[in-house]
Amino acid sequence: MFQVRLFGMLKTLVAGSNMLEMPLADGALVKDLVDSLKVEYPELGKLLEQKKVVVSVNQEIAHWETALVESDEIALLPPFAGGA
Amino acid sequence: MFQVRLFGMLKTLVAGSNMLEMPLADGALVKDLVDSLKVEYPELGKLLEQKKVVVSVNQEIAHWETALVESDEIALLPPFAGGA
Amino acid sequence: MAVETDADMLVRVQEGNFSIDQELERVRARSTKIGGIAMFLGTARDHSKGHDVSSMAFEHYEGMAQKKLKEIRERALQDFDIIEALVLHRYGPIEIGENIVLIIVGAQHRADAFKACQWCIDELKKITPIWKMEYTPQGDVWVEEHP
Amino acid sequence: MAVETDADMLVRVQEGNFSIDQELERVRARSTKIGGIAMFLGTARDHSKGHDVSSMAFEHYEGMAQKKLKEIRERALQDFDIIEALVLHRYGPIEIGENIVLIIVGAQHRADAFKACQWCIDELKKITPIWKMEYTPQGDVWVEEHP
Repeated sequence: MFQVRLFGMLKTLVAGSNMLEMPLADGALVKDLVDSLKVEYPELGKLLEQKKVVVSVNQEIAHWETALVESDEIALLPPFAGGA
Repeated sequence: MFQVRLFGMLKTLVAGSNMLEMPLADGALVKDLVDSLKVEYPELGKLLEQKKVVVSVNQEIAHWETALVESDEIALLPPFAGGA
Repeated sequence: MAVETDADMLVRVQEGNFSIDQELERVRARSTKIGGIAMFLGTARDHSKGHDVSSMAFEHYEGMAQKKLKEIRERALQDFDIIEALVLHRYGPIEIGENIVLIIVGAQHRADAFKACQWCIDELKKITPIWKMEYTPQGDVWVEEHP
Repeated sequence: MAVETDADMLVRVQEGNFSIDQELERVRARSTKIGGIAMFLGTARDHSKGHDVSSMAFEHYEGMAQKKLKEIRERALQDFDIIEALVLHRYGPIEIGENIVLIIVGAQHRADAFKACQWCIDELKKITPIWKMEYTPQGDVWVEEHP
């Protein structure tokens, strides 16, 4: 299972959880993750589709072609709002 | 006698004094003061001529046509260098 | 004032408040060539986009937030003619009027300090994974500054 | 922190040093609408136009200097979308690394705060009757910043 961290308003879309788990094979791409999320969490999927939410892998913003392994630190990041 | 205050490097041109006195009649213009200064203190006169030094009257920068009375607060201001 | 001046102290995400005088010491201690210091302090407003705000809280992605602030400092030092830069952001609950974010940039000349300081705060808002929850009379809202 | 916030305290020419935290309090105390505070701190560099500087001293035209700083604050409040501005300048002897001048501008938004802060320091240098003596290994020099 791949663990995916959630931040900010995304937690409200997943019953307040700050983490979700997705069954994926090592070597799956970020876009495969997005496709799976669209099925399981349609609202989250839509935000990803619209690029309002981005995927980070090991603390860097990832492309949709980035390949994933289970040990990666994966997170979904809604629009940033730091800085006052 | 009209009293004229001196600031910054101008004091070094007048033997370290921060004040000089000029005999002028009430109603004299700033340019008359400048003319008198050119005679008495040629170096000071040259800086005024070149507009490197400006004349203030009652704490505002004066034009050469400004009329003076003896009770005015007159000062000669070299280029400012505040602000670090 | 004796303060630590290692690079780690110049880039921080912390819960507690900070003293501007103390943070300034870290920057000015770096060089006697510093002649101009530009600073930006972001504070919690009681008003936001037409609604009242009673307080707020910031959430950050621990690790990635620090990494991005570090990148911002390093790029600022590289791309601008400056001597030192400090970047701090708070997380957790913050009351109205309190400090949120501080940027301090020291340079020989003020124009460079201003340019770099503005760039740092603009870039911080763009690339740092930090999120804001506003508590308002109408309820709690996650703020989307860059939708 | 209890500090005086009357307009006189927001424009000063003084011999002693100042605390940035304390001066900041005067500005932020004015309104809970303040969200962005831009600051400029000028400090004494040990180097100037190719020569070493061991220390310096500022002379001001008492009365006129205050009047000009007051004008600067008032014009900034009028011409920019800001909430408060503070302008301080020191006079007398100043050692390398010490504070010389401080501008603090509080606004709802940071872009306005930055613009006004830069304008204030630029304008201060242009219109305020303050002069600088630099003590250098080659002797004492009155500095002409704007010949």
